[in-house]
Formats: sequence, structure tokens, C-alpha cells
Amino acid sequence: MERILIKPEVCIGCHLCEIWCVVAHSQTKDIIKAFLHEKVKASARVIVEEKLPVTFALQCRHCAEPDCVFACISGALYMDAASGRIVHDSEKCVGCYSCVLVCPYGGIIIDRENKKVIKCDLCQGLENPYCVSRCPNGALVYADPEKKGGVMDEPNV
Amino acid sequence: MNPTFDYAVIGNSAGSMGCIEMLRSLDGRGSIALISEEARHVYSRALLPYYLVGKIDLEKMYYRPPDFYEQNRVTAILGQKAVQIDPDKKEALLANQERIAYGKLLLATGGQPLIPPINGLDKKKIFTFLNMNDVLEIEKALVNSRRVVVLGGGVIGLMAAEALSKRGLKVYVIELAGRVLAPVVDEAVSQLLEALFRENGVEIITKNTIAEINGGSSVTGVVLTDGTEIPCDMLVLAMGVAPRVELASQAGLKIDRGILVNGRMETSQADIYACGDCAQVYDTVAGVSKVIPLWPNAYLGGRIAGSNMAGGGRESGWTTNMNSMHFFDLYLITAGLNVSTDESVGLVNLVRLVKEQKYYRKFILREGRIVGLILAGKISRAGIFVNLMRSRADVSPFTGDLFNEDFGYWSIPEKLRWELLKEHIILGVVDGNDRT
Amino acid sequence: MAGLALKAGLRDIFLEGSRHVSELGGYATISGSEAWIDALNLRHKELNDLLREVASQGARDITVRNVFGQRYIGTRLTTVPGSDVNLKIYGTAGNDLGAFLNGQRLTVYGNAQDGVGNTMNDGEIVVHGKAGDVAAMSMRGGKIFIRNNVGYRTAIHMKQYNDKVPVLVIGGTAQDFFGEYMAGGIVILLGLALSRDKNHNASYIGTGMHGGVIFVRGNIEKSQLGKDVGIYETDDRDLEIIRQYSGEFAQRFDLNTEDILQGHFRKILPLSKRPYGSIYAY
Amino acid sequence: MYSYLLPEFAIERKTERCIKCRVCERQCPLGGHKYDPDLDAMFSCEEVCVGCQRCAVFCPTGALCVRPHPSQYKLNFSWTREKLQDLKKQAETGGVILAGSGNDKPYKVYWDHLVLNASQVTNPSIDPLREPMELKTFLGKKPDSLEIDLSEEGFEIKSELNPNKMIELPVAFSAMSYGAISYQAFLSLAMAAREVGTLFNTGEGGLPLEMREKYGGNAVVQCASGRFGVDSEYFNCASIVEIKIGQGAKPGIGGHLPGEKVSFNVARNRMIPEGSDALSPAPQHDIYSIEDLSMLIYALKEVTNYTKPISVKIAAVNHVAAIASGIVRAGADIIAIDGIRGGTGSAPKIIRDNIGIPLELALAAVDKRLRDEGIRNKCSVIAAGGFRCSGDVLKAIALGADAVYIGTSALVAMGCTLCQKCYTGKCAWGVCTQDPYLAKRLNPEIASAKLVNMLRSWEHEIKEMLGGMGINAIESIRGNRDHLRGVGLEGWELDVLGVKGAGE
Amino acid sequence: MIGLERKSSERYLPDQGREACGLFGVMNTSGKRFPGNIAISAIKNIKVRGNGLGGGFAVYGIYPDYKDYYALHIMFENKKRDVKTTVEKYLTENFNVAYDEQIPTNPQVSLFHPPLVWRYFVTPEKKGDERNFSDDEFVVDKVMHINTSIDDAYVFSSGKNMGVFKGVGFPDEIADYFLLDKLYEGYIWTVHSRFPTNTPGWWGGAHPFSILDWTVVHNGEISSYGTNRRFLEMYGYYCTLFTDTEVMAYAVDFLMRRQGLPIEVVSKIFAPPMWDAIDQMREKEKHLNTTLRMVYGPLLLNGPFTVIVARHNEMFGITDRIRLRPITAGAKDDLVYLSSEEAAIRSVAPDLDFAWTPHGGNPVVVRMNSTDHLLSMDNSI
Repeated sequence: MERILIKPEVCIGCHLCEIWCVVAHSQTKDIIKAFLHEKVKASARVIVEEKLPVTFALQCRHCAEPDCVFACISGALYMDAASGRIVHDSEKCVGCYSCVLVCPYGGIIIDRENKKVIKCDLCQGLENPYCVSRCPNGALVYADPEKKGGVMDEPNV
Repeated sequence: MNPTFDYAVIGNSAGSMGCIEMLRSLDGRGSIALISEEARHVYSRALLPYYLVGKIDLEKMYYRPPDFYEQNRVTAILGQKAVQIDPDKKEALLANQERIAYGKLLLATGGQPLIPPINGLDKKKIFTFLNMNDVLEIEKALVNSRRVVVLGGGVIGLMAAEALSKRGLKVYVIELAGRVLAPVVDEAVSQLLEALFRENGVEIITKNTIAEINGGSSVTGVVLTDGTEIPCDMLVLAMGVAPRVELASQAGLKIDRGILVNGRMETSQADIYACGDCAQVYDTVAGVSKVIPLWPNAYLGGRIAGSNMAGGGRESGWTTNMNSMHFFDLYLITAGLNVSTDESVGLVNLVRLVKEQKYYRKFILREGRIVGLILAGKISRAGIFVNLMRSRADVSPFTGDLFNEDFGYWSIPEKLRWELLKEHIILGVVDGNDRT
Repeated sequence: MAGLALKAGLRDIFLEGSRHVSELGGYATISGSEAWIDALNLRHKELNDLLREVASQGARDITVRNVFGQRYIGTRLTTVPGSDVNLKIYGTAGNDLGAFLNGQRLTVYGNAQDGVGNTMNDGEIVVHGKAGDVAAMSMRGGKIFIRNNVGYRTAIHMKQYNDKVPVLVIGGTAQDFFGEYMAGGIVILLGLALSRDKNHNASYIGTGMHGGVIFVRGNIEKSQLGKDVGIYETDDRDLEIIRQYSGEFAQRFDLNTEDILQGHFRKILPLSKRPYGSIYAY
Repeated sequence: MYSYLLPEFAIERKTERCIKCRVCERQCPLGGHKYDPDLDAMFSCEEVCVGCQRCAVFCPTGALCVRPHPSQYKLNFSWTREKLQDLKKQAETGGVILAGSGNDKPYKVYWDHLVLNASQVTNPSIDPLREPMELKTFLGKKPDSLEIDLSEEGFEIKSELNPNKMIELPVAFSAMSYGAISYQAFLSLAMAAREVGTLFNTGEGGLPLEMREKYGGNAVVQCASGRFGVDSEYFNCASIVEIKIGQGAKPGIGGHLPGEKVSFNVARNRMIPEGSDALSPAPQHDIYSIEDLSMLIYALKEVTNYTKPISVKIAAVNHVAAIASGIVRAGADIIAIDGIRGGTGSAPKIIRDNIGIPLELALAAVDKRLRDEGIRNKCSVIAAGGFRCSGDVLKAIALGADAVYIGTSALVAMGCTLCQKCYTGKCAWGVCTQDPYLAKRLNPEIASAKLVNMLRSWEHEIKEMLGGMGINAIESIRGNRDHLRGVGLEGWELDVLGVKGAGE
Repeated sequence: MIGLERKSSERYLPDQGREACGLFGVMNTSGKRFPGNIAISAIKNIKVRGNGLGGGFAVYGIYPDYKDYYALHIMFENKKRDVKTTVEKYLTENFNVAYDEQIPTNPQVSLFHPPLVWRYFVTPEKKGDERNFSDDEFVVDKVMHINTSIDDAYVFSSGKNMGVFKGVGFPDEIADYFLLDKLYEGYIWTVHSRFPTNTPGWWGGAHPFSILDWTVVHNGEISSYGTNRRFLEMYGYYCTLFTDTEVMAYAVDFLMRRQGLPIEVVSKIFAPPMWDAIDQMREKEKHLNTTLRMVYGPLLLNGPFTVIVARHNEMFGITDRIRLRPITAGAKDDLVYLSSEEAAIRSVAPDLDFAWTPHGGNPVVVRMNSTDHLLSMDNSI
């Protein structure tokens, strides 16, 4: 499946991924409205890990063996059989945070407002998630690493 | 001819779901039977307190969509208790005398509530807190209740207490040990919790238990061993669960506290597997074999069993106690040896407490590696700590950073960080040129 | 004045008239790992072609006689894989002796001219006479021992990196701009032939120096130093270094180490690693 | 000291568009933007702004505009704002004013006064999209004649040939060292050169070991006055060895990589201690004269076993033609001439802006001189210094260059905005910095792709222009001044350039 | 200097020549004459210091039979035009020509575009005001006239009992061409192997450059050329060749012949000590050096050079003050050698008594019947 792969060596720590993630999950999908006019500001589902000079964005890895799904007590987290994505059903989520406990990437984010969690949804069917398409430096790649010609085929050393 | 299934699972909760979903991912064809004494679609027992407190409705209790059995082509035999297993014939006998022949069998029978030896338990408005029926009964009884005693200050007891308190009842929690949640958290957290419950109007009574139950047909109060009398119109028994092993025992499976299984979830009998609250597994962190009655553990055990039942070769890897809890506004996460503080066996405790912020962190280290942790208050990205634990990473170079509220992969030294993340990142566009 | 009637064309000064190595067999004798070359009448490239040839054939101890200024002796040996060659040179070694040298050992029985060990990377050059200007220029590693004096700009821009520290030991004195631009390495100036009342020859010592160390035995006035360096007494660690390399020097030229160590050594060090850090407006 | 300097740029922020995302703050390495948490607002510090436009490009809402600061000294054509500011800066610091990039003074750009020819009626133009159009170029010494024998297998070349390097198009990247530019930028150049089949030039910063095997075949390695990172393996892994005598941006002076740019890896490649200044002396101290140059040329031929062309790069100055002739006679296989508009990472501004001569005149003079002396075939000529487009390239080739080096164009393609502050090491675009946080702003995959794109587009344009002239091989335009005409040039200029005026 | 008018503006003057070279000089301090093979072999040893575009020799003591006559060596570039007749007419108008002949050459040697080379042994025939001038001044003036006013003729040697032989080619080829090793013996031989970067292919451009019996061979490029030239022009020297060697020759002529300064002082003008060093000097010496710098600053020769200058009974070599160009001296019995490289000396005199490299700016002065040259060993290596 296509995943968001990260290239920390070219992540510049601009946080545009976070910003556009907010836009992607806003109501209007308009950056100015999302930040300045929407009543409830959406939250980013990507975290920029930052300890200068090292920076890189990290979000749900959509694991093939998703610990979060296994740990979810409500069935709110599940793997979409067709796409392999890890989907979070906010309606079902009770905010037990078992997923927070087990996610090895810290990729599940506590939504303090709703006392639930939120996570990367790969922008639900966009050809490229916002964080990838808006990354100014190619530090995020949306690709199937297992596929032939995928980015992992030829590590660029 | 008795119905014959390639796979049979007894139980209808996390373990069974893990098993069935794994089976179906490996074997699309094999027939599967699911036997459950409860006549309900699979639901999450862990959600009972959420239901009770009113956060979710009944619909949301269901763990999988309504068509789950059909979608997975599972023959669900619900409301039928399995009463006997014949491992030689590979048959399960149901309460209705039907025999189900199986190729491989999973016992996911779960646990049963511990009931204290007290007189008067037959009165009305005395409940356990384990399954849907319990909760539905409690809910019915709530209407006429104002005061409730919860016996047991463990996880279930406290969750029940919080839920009942939020439903407007005056709640008393009676705990035999010196503090609440004693087997799960350390003294400091117990104190935090007790204070928290008290702030929210819940009485916590420790070092005590019920000696007598007052009342006629219904409970009207309890008398504690120290003589204190607490009037109440409801009593919830929440002292914990014990593995349900009678089926296994009858079938001649080896049992200690739970059904003994190996890393492949195989019992002592061929083609019979067990997982979840009824099974006894190896805690790789504590280094002992024990029952770990936790939802994720059951589900994962089911997956491993399912894999092996379908001819795969999975073994359980890193396994230990892990818990995510919240009481009122306090979030708690524990993992591993969270209570052991015995420094004489080479354990080092790193602790930081900020009482006013209800912030607490404790890391128990052995040879620089995390073997246990408790986080209270700030639990964001706790999984990273667990990942450090799981990967047996040496954290001694950055122990100070562990207490950072925003702890993340950035806090981890570069080399270790990329080791932990390597599956999902691409390194090497620019040659590392690293200093090593 | 005359115009240009014809085009003079280009004559390759270096290669013109050079014979192919296959025609030079008469100049070399090879026997096992030893070889002898008579360089009389050999052009620069011819000699180096021959050296490469005999080294390629396995010669490791090579003696070259009648050297009259042929350049780059030893340089091409770096292109012979694994050539661990000892070269004895009789005569006057030409410019750029051992330029870019990379591990071979050259010993000159006579004087050397300019550019000894130019940008040398590794190996050893021993000169049983004097050396001309810019000896050890940009030297990066290995050792050079000069028995007598050296010319201008010796050790200019010598460098070092980690444990790769070039060493230059000079038995005599040096001319101006000694250690100019020096960025690393160890230079020892022994002044063995200086009379007690005479200063070393050089002025502008260590101008622009920003790394490495120069040890000087014998008299030197402060006015002989460049403005970027200071002169200091040596400590025990310095003396250890001096003892070691003076010992190696003495051994190469059959001298007595203790006699050398009798003298008073001082050291010249840069005042700053960044002599020009403050001359720019950012 | 309190600074009396006026800010150079004004930063305008449309507050109604600003979402306080702080991208600008993070992108400005100079601290040009600050977030105030008390007021929940962004503020600018204009006095540090160098006008690199990073913030404006990165602002996700287009809220920023960075433009020349409107505050003005009284307009004065002699005492310009730049002169006043420099004076004040010198008064405050006592230092030599530094500058980066190339000369920005309004010297005549002769490319803009030369026009190219096209076929009309009397011969057909060629359609380069469908018919072959050849740009392959050889760099190196060519023999006066070939001795060819006929054997049973056919013709056989008897002559011993000098090494030549063939490149796919006559545009190569000029010397920019790792150290002056970031590793990422350096690698990008190497990657692009490899992809396109041309050359990149290491400058005098060494060639990192891990790049040698993969990129050595496209590398011109420099042997310059500092001799940094120079050893026999460095020479032998490369394609061409270049002796750097001079640089157009700073003829006659040395270089100075300040210690703060000598990072661990730069130090490793240059083989000097981390944090120490890397001083490149003004001259090569083993070259004080033309016969010394000859000595070094042959030293390099010796160390490479006569397998690599040796190039000599000089700055265009007075007498450049005579110097070039001498260089050829000294044995060089290639001469690179860098004109007054050549770029640099750092040069005293007074040098950059006042020394040297325009490349166009130098190139024309050199080509003519070498032809007059009958030795033009003995070397290739690479022109460098201020090539901005393929038109410049083709005009240079028509004047007589074999190929050109591009530096600034390549940097701009990678992101450089010519703010000219390369010497500060705080390049916001990650090009000219060793700060790892800034350097990774340049993703070599993206930057090399951009470089490749740029070269490909130039390649197409050159083919279009050639096709228009009815020429389908680059060698037919080389030195073909008949296809050039001058516009707006004086007689002496036309004479030096060796071209006719338009209409003639 | 008489009657030389200035030419048009700076812009139309040709560029200064830029060149570098190999040098060699040898003198017998007892005056004993010897053949050319020493100089020829030595310069051959450093062949790579030249590029075949110029070589030449100056030899002193070669015309004992005409030792009182100015020996004019003249090249005629264009053999077709009757320039030789023009020149000879001019010579007979101004000189008594005692003897003339074509300088013998070796027909076996093929060189680039050789001119016709003729020599004339002459004494001045001064008329009118010209009698106020010395013979030397008179000769210089007439030589200048030929060189500047008669196209395609060039006087390249004008001293007594000495001669310059030069042309386009390597010096050993020039020696072969003029049969120097067979026909001549002298007590000083200086030789030059040229590496020009311009003016290719002109025989007159080769070195040595000479005026009267001064000869100069030079290696390097004088960055102060424009300053030096314009200063000399102010004193009536008109530079026709646009080489720094020519400037050097005129400067030597100006300072030594016309102003009568000894070479030891002239060297302090050409290559003055640094102010740092002057500051350290004792008062008298400081005063001398300061004054020289003040008066003759325009004749400071800046940039890299090594020069070997010779006249009768004297030969000296000097480098620039920071020794950017090499020189090595050697001595064996009565023979004193100067050369760009020690190897060249060793190749003709393997067993030297002394071999030394003087300090930058410090001249090696070789004089007849003296050991002055050994003074330069002070501070040498």
C-alpha cells in the first residue's frame, strides 16, 4: 500500500505539513478560514519532531500489524480491508487511549477538545495527502515501498 | 452427523475476534464456528463503564459491525454454553447437547468475577461488573438508588465507582489493601487517585472490607470489618476476575492459574489453543508466567492462535502488563514492572512528580533499559516509551529527556532514533557522513 | 618591427624528444626486487616512465644514479598499485621531488631543488644536502628530513588532519617566509651549522601561520617572526616530540641525537587559529 | 556600536492573511520574523533582512512582501545608497566589505549586444525536434595530424592521442567547492552532471570519498593554491584535473573559508582541522611564473600517469590572450577563462566589483590569439562567468569557446535568489551554508532534477537556435563568428570581438 | 639620448611581453676564455624552463681582433626588401665600418623563419654637435634610430669585443645554428631559454637583450613594468621591445653607466629591503635605504624576477626581494656559475667548490680577479 515515507535528511522543519494538515481537516479547506475564521480550529495529525538541526514529520504509519487496532477496545480503529489504511471512527471512539499506549510512533494524537483521539487519515483518497503535496522539500513521499520502482528500491546513498 | 468446522472458537470477545480476523486473513475458505454463552453480538466488555456513565449508547458497544459474522463467514452459535470438550474426538459438547466437531479449537473463555465469601450476597441490588447483563441490571437499579458501595479498589472498581458517581450516586469504595489500584500503580499514584476520587465526592476506604451485608431482600448497607456501617442501596462487587478454566480443566489441559500456553498459544493438548483472560502467558518483562487480563493482550493472543491454527508460525514476542486508564480528568498509563521498586535486584527508579499539575512519571530501569513505567497526567505519545521498552533500548544517555512533556522521537539520540524508525523512513539521500 | 609571417606552432617542452619506455631498456637493470637506473641523459618523463616500469615489474629497492635535475622523481609511483618502493637517488634531484608522494621512501644523496615533497601525502624523503624553495609545500603527511639548509617558504601551508601529521626536520637553517600559512604539522629547524652568535637566516617566519608547530634550535630574534606567531619555551611534551624526531633525523644522517638535544629549543606557535577572522565586515 | 545603517529591505505583512503559523520565523536564518506570544502576532526585524525572499516564497497565505526599503538617502548618482551604506559599515567595523555572487555593477554585458543569425531562403533551417542535432563536445588537446595505417582489419590510428573528455552538451558546472556550498548543493551538481553527461567541478574543497566512484567520471577536480583535499587518489578518480590560478570574481587574490564553515565533514574532505580557517593563498606558491605552471601541469600529468586532461583556470584580465597562449605552451589541455561577472562565495566587494575584464572580450581575444599562433587545437577553451541563458552559451561558442562553465545559473536553478550574502554562511536556501539545519533545505533529488531540467531546456534551446542557422552539429558554430553580429558596439569593441556590426 | 620623439598615446602601445625562462651564466674570473659547450650543455639541462620560442647567448671576449670596435649584430627580417642597403648607407654615414660579414650559420640546422644576420665592426664618425656626446651615447642613439626608424632591421648587439646570438628556437638549437661551440671562445657566457607568452616567432624578441656591452637575461614578469618604463622614458629611454627585460637593461644602463652607481647599490634600488627590515637597520644604513627608496622608488622592480646582467669584467645575478624566482650560484676554481637550477650547474660541473642560493634581492656579483661573488654567501643557503 502507499504510505507516507519520511526523509528526515531533507526535512526543513517548516511545519507546513502541520499547517496543511489542519487545513485538510478543517471544514472549509481554506487556509485562512481554517486558521482565522472557523470556530473550532482543526488539529494537525502530523507531528514535526524537532531538535535542531534534526527535524522530521511523523504521523500514523498505517502499520501492517497495527498495535492500535489490536488494542482498541471499542473497534473505533480498524484496518480498512480494501486499502490497508488504519481508519479511526471518531463516533465509536471513547477516548480510552489504549491506542496512545501502544502506538510505537506516538502517531495517535489526543484530541483534548473531544476527549478522543485523532490520527492521520491519509486525507481520505486524495492522490497525495496534503502534508505530502505541500511539503516544500520532498521530505514526505507518498509511495508504496514494496512496489517495484518504489522509493525503497534504490536507497540513494 | 454432527456439524464439523475447521476451526472453532469458544468465547465472543477480543481473543475470539483476534483469532477470527487472523484466520480469515490466512485462510479464506476454512469453516469457523463461534460458540458463546451470551446471546449477543460481539461487544466490548471494556466499554461497560463508558456505557454506564452514558458516554456511549448500546449500539456503540458492539465491537464489530453487525454483519461481522456474515462477512467473515463465521457460524455464530450464540447463547449456547460449551460444557465439555473431548480432545480425542475433537468435539465440543454444547449445553443443548449438540456436538461440534472441530479441526482446531480456541478457548477464549475469559474470566469470571471474584466473589468474596460474605453472607447475604443473595440480596437484590448486589451486582458484579463484568458483562453486559451486569451493567443493564445496574442501570435498572440506578433509578431508586442514592448510595452505592463498590467493593474493590482495582481498575474495575474504580471505573465503576467513577461511572456511578457521575450518575449522581454517593459512592463508597472499599479496598482491602492499604491503597487503591495497589497491584497496578505505586503509592504515589494511589495517593493521587485517592485524592482525586475524594475531590469528586467518592469515599475511599482502605485496609477494610465488608464483614456483613445488611438488608432484607435488598441490600440496605454494609458493615465493614472495623465495624463501620455504611448505609447503601446498591452494592457492586468489583474485586477482579479469575480465569474461567472449568472447560479446560475438564478436558485435561494443564492449568496453573490459567490455562498454560506456549508462545504459539498452544495448550498442552494438540489442536487446542487458548488466549485472553483464561490463559496464562509468559510476561517477558517480569520474567514470569501469569495471567494478563487485558484487552489488547487477549486480541493479540487470538491473532497468534489464529495464525498457528491456520498453519502459520507466529509466536508471541514481547508481552507484558500494559494499561491505559482514566479516572475523572486524570489519565494514567502503566506498563511492565510498574510496582516493583526493589533496587536490590538492579532496578533503578526515576521519578518526577508535580502534584499541582497532577503530573507524574516513573521509569523503572534495569541496566539502562526501561522495564516499567507509569505516566500520569501527560500521556501523549506514551507508545514511544513502550516502544523503547519493547526494543530494549538503552535510555541511559537521555534519561533526563524522558520527563519532557513533549517527549518524542526528537528526544532520542540520532542513531537509536533511526533504528526505531527505520522501517518508515528513507535515510541516505544525503550520505550520513556520520561521525561514528 | 617585424610582423608575424609564420606560425611558430607549439613544441611540447616536456615530452618532445622523449623516447618510449620500450627504448630505454639500456638504462635500467633489474634483479629480483632490486633495480638500478642510470639517469644520465634521461629526460624527466623518461626517468619516471622507467621508474614506473621497474616498480611495476616488482622492483622495490631502486637506485638511480647521475640524476641532474630530473623532476617529479617518485610522483608517478603513486599510480603503481601497492608500490612500496625505496628509492636511492644520487645527484641533484630536480624540482618537485616526490610531489604528491603517497608512501614511497626517497633518499637523495646530494642536493634537492625547489618543491621537495610538494603536496606530499605519505612516505618519506631524506635529502643528504640542502633543499631549495617551497620544500614541504602543502605537505599533508609523511616525513621529510633535510640534512642542511632550506630555501624560501619552506613548509608553506603544511597541513594536518587528525592523526595525519606531517613532519619536517631541517638540519641547517632556512630562508624567509619559513612556515608561511602553516596550518598544521611539525617542523623542526635544528640550525646545526649555525655558530653560537649567529641568528637563523629567515625573516617573516610563520606569517599567516594558523596551525601546527615549529620548533627552533638556535637563536632567533623576535623581529624575524611574522606578526601572527609567538615564540615560547618548550614543555616536556614538546621535548618528547623533539627527541623523537631529532632521533629519527640523527639516525638518517648518522648523527648523535644527544648532541642535537644539547641545544636550546623553543617553539613557534600561531597566535590564532583564525588570523584573518576579524578583517572582514559581515 | 549603534548602527546607523538603513535597513535594506522592508517586510510587509498583510495581517488579514497572516495565520501566525510561524513558517516565516522558522525559515529566516537571520531572525527576520518573530512571534510574540503575548500579543499573538508576528513582527519583523527589517534590519537583518537581506531580501532572500525565502519567507515570501514559503508563506502559505501569501501574506508577505519583501521589497527594497522605501526610506532613502537623498538621491545622488555619485554617492549612491550602496556607497553610503558601505562607508558606514566600514566606519562601524573597520573591516573589508565582503560580497557574494558575481559583480552586479553595470558593466556592459556584451552578450546583450551580440545577436545570432538564422537561415532565410538561401539555405534551409533544420527542425531540431525531428532531425538529429548534435552537441557532443570534446575537451582536451587534439593532435595536429593523425597517422593512420591500413591494416587487414581496416584503418588503424597510429598516433598517440592525448586524453580527451567527451561531454554531452557544452555546458558544465563551474567550480564550487563543498565548503563554499553545502554538501547537498555539491551533491546536486554532481548528480545532475552525471545524469546529463557533463561535468561538475569540485573547486578546492576536495571530493568526498563516498562520491568518488559514482561521480568521479563527471568530476573536474581542482588543484588550487590551498591544495585542500588533494592527493593522488583524488586526481586519479576524476575526469579532468584543473589548476586554479584565478577566479573571475576575485582575480589575483586568495580565498578564505572561515573556520565556522569548516564543519566536521568539510574538514574531513579538506583534510584540515575542524573549525580552523581554510586559507587559500593568493598564488599557488609553487607557481610564480609560467614555467612553474608548466611544472605543475606536468606534475599533475605525472601523478595521473598522463591519463587526464589538465585544465588551467584563469581570471580574465589584461593580456589574457598572451597569458592563454603561454598556458597552452606550458602544456595545458584546457583553458578555462572566468570573466569579471563570475561568481563567488565570498570576495572583498572592492575586488569583485572592480577587477578583471568582461569575459566576452577576453574569450574573443584568446580564441583569436590561439588561432593566430596556430595552437588553438592544442587546447579546449572553456568560458565562464555570468552565463545566464542558452543564448549566452551559444554566443560564447560562436566566439570560440568549446564549452562554458555555469555557476550562478546553476545555483539559481537550485534556489539561490542572489541576495549576495553567501559569505555569511547563513544561506536561507541551503545552498551556501554548512549549517546542517539550513543545508538540508536543499534536497539533492529535487535540486538535481531542477538542474537537469535547466540543462535540458538549454539543450533544446541551443538546438532550436542551431537548427535556425541550418547547423546540426555544435562544432559548426564553434568559432563561427560569421553567425554573430554586434549591436550598439563601438568599433574597437567589434574589433576585439572579431564580429561585424549588425547589417554589415 | 638624442632626438627620440615620443609616440602616440598609451592606448596604442603594445602590451608588455610576459615571459619566464631558464637562465645560465658562467664567468672565468681570471679572464681566461673558454668555448661554449659549458653554457650550451647547462641550458640544455633546464630545457623545460623554456618553450622553444627563444634562445640566446651573450659572449664576452669573442672579438679580440676587433676589440676596440663596436660590434653591431644586425638582423634583417625581410630578405627581399633591400633594407640591408638602407642600413648600410646609414652606417657609413655615421660610422667607420672596419669590417663586415654575414654571421656564419649552420645550414644543417633548420629553425623558424631565420632572418639574415650580419655583423659590422665600427667606430663612430661624429659630426657637428654630436661631438659633445660620448662614443657610447652616440652608438646608442644610432642603434635606437635603426631599431625604431628602419623597418625590418634590428640591431641586437652593439658592444665591443662581445656579441649576442639569439633567435627563435631552443638555445641549444640557436647555438648549433650560430656554430657557437665551434667558432667562439669567451670569458663570460650568459644564456637564456625563453618561455614567452606572446610575441611568438620574432628573433629580435629573444634574449639576451643588450645595449652596448650590457646584456641582460631575465626570468619572470615585472609587475611594475608600466611604472618603470614611464620613469625611464622621462630620462630619454624609449622602450621599443615592450619586454620587461628591456626595461631592466635600460635601468641598469641608467643607474650604472649614466649615474655611476655600483651594482651593490643598484640592487637595493631594484630589490629594496622591506620597511620592516629598514626599521631595524642602523641609522646610516637606514638613511641610505630610505633615500634610495625615496629617489628611485619608480625603479623598484616589483613582481617575480631573476636576472643575470653582464658587461665586460662583471656579471651579476639578482632576484626580486621576496625571491619569487630561483637562482643558484656555484663556484669551482676560477669559474663562477649562475643558474636557475643547481642541476644545470652540476650537469657541467659536478664537483663544485661551493653551491649556494643567495637571499632574495641579494646580488651575486662576479668580478674579474676578485672573489666578490663569495660575499653573497652571507645569508644564503
